[in-house]
Amino acid sequence: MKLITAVVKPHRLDEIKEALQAFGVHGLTVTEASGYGRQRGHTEVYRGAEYTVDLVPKIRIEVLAEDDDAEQLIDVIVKAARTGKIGDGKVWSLPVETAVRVRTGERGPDAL
Amino acid sequence: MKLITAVVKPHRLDEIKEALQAFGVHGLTVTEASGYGRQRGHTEVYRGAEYTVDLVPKIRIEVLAEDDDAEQLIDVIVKAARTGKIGDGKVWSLPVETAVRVRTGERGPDAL
Amino acid sequence: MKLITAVVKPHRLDEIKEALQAFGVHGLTVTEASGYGRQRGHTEVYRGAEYTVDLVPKIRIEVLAEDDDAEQLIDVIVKAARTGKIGDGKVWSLPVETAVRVRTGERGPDAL
Amino acid sequence: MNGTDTGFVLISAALVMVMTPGLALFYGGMVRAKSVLNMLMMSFISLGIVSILWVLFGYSLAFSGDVGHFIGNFDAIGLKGIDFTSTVDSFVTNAKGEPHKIAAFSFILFQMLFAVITPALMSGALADRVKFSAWMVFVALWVTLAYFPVAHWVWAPGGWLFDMGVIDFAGGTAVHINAGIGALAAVLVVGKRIGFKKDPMRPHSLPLVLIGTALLWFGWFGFNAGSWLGVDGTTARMALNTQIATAAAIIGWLIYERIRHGAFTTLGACSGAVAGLVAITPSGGHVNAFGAILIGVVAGVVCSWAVSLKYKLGYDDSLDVVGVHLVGGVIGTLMVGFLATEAGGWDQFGKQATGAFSVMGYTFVVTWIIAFAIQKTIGFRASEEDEVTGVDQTQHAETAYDFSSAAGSHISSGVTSPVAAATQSKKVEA
Amino acid sequence: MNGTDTGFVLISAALVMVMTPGLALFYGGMVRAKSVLNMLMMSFISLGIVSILWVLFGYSLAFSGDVGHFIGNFDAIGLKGIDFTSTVDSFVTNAKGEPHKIAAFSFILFQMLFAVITPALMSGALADRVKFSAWMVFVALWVTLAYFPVAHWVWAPGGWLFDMGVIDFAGGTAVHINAGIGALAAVLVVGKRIGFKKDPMRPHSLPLVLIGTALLWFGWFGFNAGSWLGVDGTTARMALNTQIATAAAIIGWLIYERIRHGAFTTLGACSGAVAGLVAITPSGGHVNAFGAILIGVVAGVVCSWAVSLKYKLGYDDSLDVVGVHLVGGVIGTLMVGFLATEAGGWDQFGKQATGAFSVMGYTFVVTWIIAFAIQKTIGFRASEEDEVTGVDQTQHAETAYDFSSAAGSHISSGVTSPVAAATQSKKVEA
Amino acid sequence: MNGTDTGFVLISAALVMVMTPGLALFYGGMVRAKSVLNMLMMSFISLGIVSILWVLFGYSLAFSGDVGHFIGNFDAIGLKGIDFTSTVDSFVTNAKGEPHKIAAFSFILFQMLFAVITPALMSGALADRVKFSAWMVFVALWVTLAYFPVAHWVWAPGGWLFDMGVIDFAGGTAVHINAGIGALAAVLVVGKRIGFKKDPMRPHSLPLVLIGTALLWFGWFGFNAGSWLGVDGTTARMALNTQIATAAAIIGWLIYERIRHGAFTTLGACSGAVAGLVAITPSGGHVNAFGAILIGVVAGVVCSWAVSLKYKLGYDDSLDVVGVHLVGGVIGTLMVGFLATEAGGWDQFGKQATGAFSVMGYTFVVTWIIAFAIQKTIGFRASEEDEVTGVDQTQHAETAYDFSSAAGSHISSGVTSPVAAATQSKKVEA
Ligand SMILES: Nc1ncnc2c1ncn2[C@@H]1O[C@H](COP(=O)(O)OP(=O)(O)O)[C@@H](O)[C@H]1O
Ligand SMILES: Nc1ncnc2c1ncn2[C@@H]1O[C@H](COP(=O)(O)OP(=O)(O)O)[C@@H](O)[C@H]1O
Ligand SMILES: Nc1ncnc2c1ncn2[C@@H]1O[C@H](COP(=O)(O)OP(=O)(O)O)[C@@H](O)[C@H]1O
Repeated sequence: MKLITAVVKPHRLDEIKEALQAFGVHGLTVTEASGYGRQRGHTEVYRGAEYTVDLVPKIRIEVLAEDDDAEQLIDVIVKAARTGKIGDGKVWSLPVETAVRVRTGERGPDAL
Repeated sequence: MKLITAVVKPHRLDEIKEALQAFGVHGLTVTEASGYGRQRGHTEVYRGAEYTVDLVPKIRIEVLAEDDDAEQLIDVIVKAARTGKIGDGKVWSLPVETAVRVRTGERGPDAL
Repeated sequence: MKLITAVVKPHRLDEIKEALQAFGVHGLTVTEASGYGRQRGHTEVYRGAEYTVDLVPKIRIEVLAEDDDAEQLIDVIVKAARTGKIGDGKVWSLPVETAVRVRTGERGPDAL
Repeated sequence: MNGTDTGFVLISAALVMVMTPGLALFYGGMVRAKSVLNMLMMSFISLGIVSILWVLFGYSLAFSGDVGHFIGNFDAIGLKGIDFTSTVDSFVTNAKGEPHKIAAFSFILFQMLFAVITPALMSGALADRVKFSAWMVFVALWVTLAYFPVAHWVWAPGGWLFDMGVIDFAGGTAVHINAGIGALAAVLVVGKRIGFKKDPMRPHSLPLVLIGTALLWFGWFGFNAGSWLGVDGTTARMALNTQIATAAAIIGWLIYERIRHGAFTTLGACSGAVAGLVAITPSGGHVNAFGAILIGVVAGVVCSWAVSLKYKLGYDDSLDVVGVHLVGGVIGTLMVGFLATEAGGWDQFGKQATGAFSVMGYTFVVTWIIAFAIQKTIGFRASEEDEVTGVDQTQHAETAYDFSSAAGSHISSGVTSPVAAATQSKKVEA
Repeated sequence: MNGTDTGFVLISAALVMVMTPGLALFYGGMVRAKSVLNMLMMSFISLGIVSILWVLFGYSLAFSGDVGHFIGNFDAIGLKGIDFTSTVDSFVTNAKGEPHKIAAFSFILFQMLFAVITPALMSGALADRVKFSAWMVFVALWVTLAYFPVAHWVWAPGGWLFDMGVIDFAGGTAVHINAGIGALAAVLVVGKRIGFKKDPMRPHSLPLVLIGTALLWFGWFGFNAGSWLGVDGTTARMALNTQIATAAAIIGWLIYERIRHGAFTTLGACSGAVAGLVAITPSGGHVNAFGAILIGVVAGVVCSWAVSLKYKLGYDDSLDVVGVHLVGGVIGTLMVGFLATEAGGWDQFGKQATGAFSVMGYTFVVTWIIAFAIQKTIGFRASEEDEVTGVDQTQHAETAYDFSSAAGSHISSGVTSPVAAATQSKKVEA
Repeated sequence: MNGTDTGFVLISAALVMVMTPGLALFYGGMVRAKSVLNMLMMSFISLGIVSILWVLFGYSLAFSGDVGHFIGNFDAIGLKGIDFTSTVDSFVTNAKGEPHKIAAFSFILFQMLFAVITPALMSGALADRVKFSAWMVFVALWVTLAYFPVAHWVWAPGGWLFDMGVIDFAGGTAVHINAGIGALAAVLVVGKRIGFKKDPMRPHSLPLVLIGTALLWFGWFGFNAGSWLGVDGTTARMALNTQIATAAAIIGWLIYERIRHGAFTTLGACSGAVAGLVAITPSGGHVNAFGAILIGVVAGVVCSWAVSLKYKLGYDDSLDVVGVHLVGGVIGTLMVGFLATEAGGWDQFGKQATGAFSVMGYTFVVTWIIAFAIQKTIGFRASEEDEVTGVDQTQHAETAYDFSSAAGSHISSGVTSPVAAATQSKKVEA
C-alpha cells in the first residue's frame, strides 16, 4: 500500500475531493500547512513597519491507496490541483507497511 | 525503525496517550487534522442558507517506534482509539531510515 | 528521494530556513504540531482549578531531498534546530517512491 | 414630569440593556469553543422572551397594586392604562421632600431590563448541556413564577419584604440571590456535564471574557445608580461606591488567588470585578467609601474561595453562578445590615437575613419544580451525543469560528454550496 | 438653552457614534477571515470621511434653509455663523407647547453621526470584492448626492416629504430605505462575488457578530430616543418601543427559521434584532406597545424570508443589506401609516408609501450612476486575483488574526524583520 | 445641587470607566497571542489599584487645598468630610455667570477614572516583558508620585500651571504627555524586548484593536465633554470638536501611510483615531471646527511619522505610547496656544510650552527613578525564559485562546483534570 501526500493550494481541495471520488477513493485526511518555496509571499504594514510574510497557506492531503492505484491516483491529484502558476505544490508517495481501520481492525486494502 | 501514524477521533487522545505510556512509549507528536470518509458531516444554517460541512475534526498522532514494537504498538493504539462507530479512523506505519534526537544527535533507537 | 521530517521548537524555524537555504534547499512545508515527551508542560489556573497542560507547541517541517543530500540535510537541520535543552525534538527520514511538481508534472529530482 | 430624571433613567436603561449581551460574552468566553454560541444565545434569548412577557403581564404582576403582599394584580396587563403622560415616583426628592415624577415608560423599560438579565444569569450554571428549546420554556416559566413575585416582594409597596424594610437597593436579593439559588436548583435537576472533574474545560477566549466584563461593569452604573430613578447626591454616592467595591473585589480576589494558587489571573480579575458589582448592588446607596471597600474585599475573597466548592460538593455549576451571584448577593445583602450608614444594626441585619433566606427557600423550590417538570416532559438535557459533539452544532446548527481563510489557516472547504440548501428544508434538533 | 435636553442629545450622539464601529463588527464577523479587516474599514472610514464632509457642507445642504423643497442652501457651510450660543428647536415642548432650545452643536453632532452610518450600512452588500480607494470615493459622492438631499426632504422644514407630513421619525426612510436601495444599485453594478452560490462563505466569527449587535442595539437607543432632541414621555415611549420591537423581531425571525430550516441560530437572533431595530426606527414614537410588537414580529418574519431572495433572484447582496435594511425599513415606514396612534389610516399610509418609493426611485438611480461612473473610471471592483487572495491582504496589507504564538498554534515565523522595511517604501495596491 | 449637570457627569464617568478596558483591548489586540492577557491585565489592574488609592489619598493630594502650588493637602483623606450633600463647582455657569453645583461624589468618581487610565496608558510601551507584580508596584508609585502632583498643578486652583493659565482642558498635559513621557522613561530602564527589530511581532487580532478603539472613542466623549462638569453650548462644542478632530486624524494618518507605505491599514485608521482624540483633548473646548480639523490632521500625520522613530532611535516603545500619546499630547497642547478662539497667541503658546515641558521634565525624572528602584529591588523585567515562553503563561498561568474544540481544530487534550488541582496549592511566578 502507498501513502500519497499532496501539498497544494487551499482552494483546490474541493476539486481534488471530487476527482478522487470520481476515481473511487472515498477517504482522505487534510491538515493545514504553510509552504515556503519559489512562490513569494507578500508584504504587510503595521504602524510604519513593513513585514515580509514568506510562508504561503497550503493544505496537506493524505490518501492511503492500494499499490496498483497509486500512480494513477497521483495523476488524478496532480491534475485536479494544477492551476499552472508557481506555488501549485508537490505530491509524493511513500511505501506503507501496515494500514488498519480502527473501527474494525481490518488490515491492508480492506482498511481503506 | 517505524513511523506509526494514527488519524483518530480527537477525544480519544487521552486514552491513547495513557495506553502508549503504559506500553512504555513516552513521546509522540500531534497535529490537528480533518477527515473525509464514510462518517458524514453535518448541516449548518446561516441566514436561510444551509451548508453541508463534510470534513470532520480528527487528530493525527505520530509515534516513532522500534521495529520490534511496531506491530504491538499499532494494536495498542487501535484498541485505545476504538469507539466502534464510523469515523474511528486509520492507523498506518511507514519504514523509517534514520531518526535523530536533535538535542544530543543520537540516532536510531537511542533517539526515541 | 527522501522525505525528511523535523519536529522542533517553533522559534527555531527561521534558523532552519536559513540553514537550508545556505545548503541550497529552497522549499519546505510547515505544519503546526504539539509534542508530548520528556519536556514537561505547565500549569494553568482558572477559578481555583489547576490544569496541567502537557502538550508543548512544536512545528513540523517536511523537506523532500535527493538521496545523496539526505544525510547531510539531516545534520544541517539538527544543527540549526538545537538549543541543547530538553524538548529540542526529533528529525527522521522516510524513503520516497515518487515526487511530482504539480505545476509542471516533473518527477523525481526535478520536482524539487 | 422631570426631564432630567427621566432622561437619566432612560440612559441608565440603555446601559442595563447592554449588560445582557455583556453577560453573554462574559459567559461565552469561558466555555469551550464548541458551546460558545449556545452560551451566547441562552442570555440573548432572554432579551427576546422576557421583554415581551414583561409588557404582556410581567410589569403588572410585579408593580401594579398588591395581592396578599405576594404579587401584583392584572390591572396593567399589556401596559393597559399607561401612556406617555403617566408618571411614577422617583426615590429622589425635591427640597420639600416630595419625590420627582418620571415618565412611567422609562420606569417600565428600566425594570424590564432587570427582568431580562436575571434568568440570563442562571444560564452560566447550565453551560454545555441543555436543549435550547427547553431553556426557552424554562426562562418563560421561571421569570413568571420566580422573578415577578420576588420583584414584587422586594420592590413594590405592599410586597412583604418591602413593607418589612428590607434594603435591596438595586437587586441583590431579587436579582442575584434569586438567580444564584435558581441556578443551583436547576443544576441539581439537570446534572453534571459529561467529563466534569475529569476533562479539561478551559475558557476558550479570555479576551471575550474581558469584553463581557467591560460591558457588565459599564452597564452596572446604570443598574445601580439608575435605581434611584433620578439624580442627586445619593445617586452619585451609589455610582462612586459601585466603582470602589468593584476595585476592592478585584484586589481581594487576586490576592486570595495568588496565595492559594500562585498566580494573578485574568479570569480572576474579571470574576472579582463581577463579584464586587454583585455585592455592592443591594447596598451601594447606603454605605460610605470604607463600607464599599470592605464589602468589595470580602466579596472578592469569599467568592474566590466559593468557586472551588463545586469540586468538593460535587454539583456542576459550570460557570460559578452560585459561587459568584448567590454568594456575592448574600454577602452584600447581609453586610448592608450592619454597614448601612442610616439604619445599620442587628435589627436591620435580621431583616436582611429574612429577605435573603426567604427568597432562597421560595425560589429553590419553585425552580426545582419547573426544571423537574421540563425534564420529565419535553426533556431539559441534550442527548449525550449532542453534548459530546457540542451544543453549538447540535442546538443551533452553527460553528462559532472559522478562521480557515486567514493566513496560515485555511480549510474553508468541506463546506459546500448554500444554494440548493436555500430552497429546501431540513430539521436540526433544537 | 435647555441643559437637560442638550445633555441628552450629546449622550445620544455618543451612543450613535458607537453604532458605526458596532456595524463594522456586525458585518466583520459575518465575512470570511480573509476579508474581515476590509469589512471593518469600509464602515470605519465613513467616520473619517463623512464627519468632515458634514462640517464642510453636509450640514448646510441638509438643514440650512431650503432650495426648491429639494436641498438646503450654502449658508451654514463650514458651520459658518454657528457658535456655542446657537440653538435649535427640540421636538419636546414645555407646558405652553413651545419647543425647548438645545445647543446647535449638539444637533449638528447628532445628525452628523446619522450621515456617517448610512453609507456604512451599504458596505455589507459589497463585502469581499471592492477596491478600498474606490469605496472611499463612493462614500463621499453618495453621501453628497443621495444622503444630504434625502435627509433634507424628510427632516428639514421645506423638504417636500417633511412638508407632506411623512412620518420618518428616526430615519426609516432617510437612513435604512436609502442605504438599502443604494446597496442594491451598487451590487448590480459591481456584480457577484467569485464563487457566489457555489463556494461556502461561512461567517468567520459569530461572537464578533454578537458584539456588533450589542453595540448597535445599545446605540440605537440614542438613535431613536435621541431623535426627539429632548426628554419627555414620548422620548420614553420611543425607547420602550425600541426594546419591544427588537425583542419581538428576534422571536419572529427565530420562529420562521426554526420552521423553515430546523434551527434557532445565533446569526438569526442577531439579524432579527437588527431587523426589529430598523423597522421600529421610523415609527417608534407613534405606536403603542402592541403596535411595536406587531411591527417587530412582522419585520422579523419577513426579513428572515427576504434574505433568501438573493439566491433566487441572483443579485449578490453579500450580507443582506437589502433583505434587512431595505425590507425592514419599508415595513416600518408603511406599517406606521396604519398603526400611528395619532394619525394612522389610509391617508397617512399613502404619504408613507410616497416617501418610501420616491426615495427608492431617486437613490437607486443616483447610486447606480455613481457606482457606474466609478467602475468606468478608477474601477470599483478589485482584481480577480486580489479577491481570491483576500481583500485584507491586497487592499490593506494586513492580516486580521495571527494566533501563531498561542499555545498549540505557533508559526509566528515566515514573517520577517520590520526594520529595514521601516526605512524603505513599497507600494501595495489599495 | 444641579441634577442635570450631576447626571451628565455621572454618565460621563461611566463612559470614562469603559475607556480603560477599551485601552486594554486596543493594546491587547496589538501584541502577540502569547502576551495578550498580560496586556489586558496591565490596564485592568489599574482599575483595581488606582480606584482604591484615589479614595484613600489621591483625591486629597490632587484636589484638596494646595501646598506650595505643588500638591494638595491631606484634608480629604479617605474622602473625609465629604458626603452626598457636598458639591463642587461646574465650569458651566448660569445666566448670572455663577457656576453650577454638582455632587462632589460625581466629581470624585469622574476624576478617579482619569487617574485610573493614565498609568494604564503606559503599559503599551512595556508590553511582553515585565513582571506583573512589579508592574502593580509601579502603578501604585507612579500614580502617587507623578500623576497626583501633576493633576494638582494643572487642574487644582493653587496648582502652579493652573494659576499660570495653562489650558489643559481634559488632560493633554496631565494625562497624555504625562503618560507618554513616563512610558519613555520606563522603557529606557526596562530595555528592549528580546528580538526587537529582528523578530516579527504582528498584532494578533486587529478586530480586537478595533473593539478597543470603539470603546475608547465612545468613552472619550465622556472624557472630553464631561470635563466641563455640566452641560451648555461649550460642552456641545467640545463633543463636536472631539468627533471632528478624530475624523481628521484618521484621514491624516491614512494619507501619510498610503504615501509612505502604500496601504490604508486598519491599524493605521485605529491609531489615527486615537492620535486625534489625544490631540483634541487639551484644546477641544477652545477651538472652532477648522481648528479641530487642523489639530486632527496634524496629529494624524505627525504621529503616523513618529511611530517609526523607535526603530531609528532604538528605544523599544512596544505599542507606541510615545509616538501617539506623548507626540499627540504635545501637538494638542501647543496648537491650542495659537488656535484658542479666546486667548490664542504667542503669550498663550509660551504658557502651553511651559506646561508641556515642565511636566515632561518632572515626570521623566520621577518615572526613571521609580522604574530604576523597582528594577534594582524586586526586579522589573521578567526572566529571559519567561519572556520567550510568553508572559501570559509565566505571569498569569493562563492561555488567552483555546479554539481546540471548534470545528476543524480540536486538541483540547494535553490539558488534564482540574480536580486534584483544586485541592492542592502550587506556585506560579507572577
Ligand atoms: N523540497 C520541498 N520539500 C517539501 N515541500 C516543498 C519543497 N519544495 C516546495 N515544497 C512545497 O511546495 C509548495 C510549492 O512550491 P514552490 O516552489 O512555491 O512552487 P512550485 O510548486 O511551482 O514548485 C511550497 O509552498 C511548499 O509547501
Ligand atoms: N484512504 C484514506 N486515506 C487517508 N485517510 C483516510 C482514508 N480513508 C479514511 N481516512 C481517514 O479516516 C477517517 C475515518 O474514516 P471513515 O471512512 O469516516 O470511517 P472508518 O474509520 O469507519 O473507516 C477519515 O475521517 C479520514 O481522516
Ligand atoms: N516517539 C516519538 N515519536 C514521535 N515524536 C516524538 C517521539 N518522542 C518525542 N517526540 C517529539 O519530540 C519532541 C521532543 O521530545 P522530548 O522527549 O520532549 O525531548 P527530547 O527532544 O530532548 O528528546 C516531543 O515534544 C515530540 O513532539
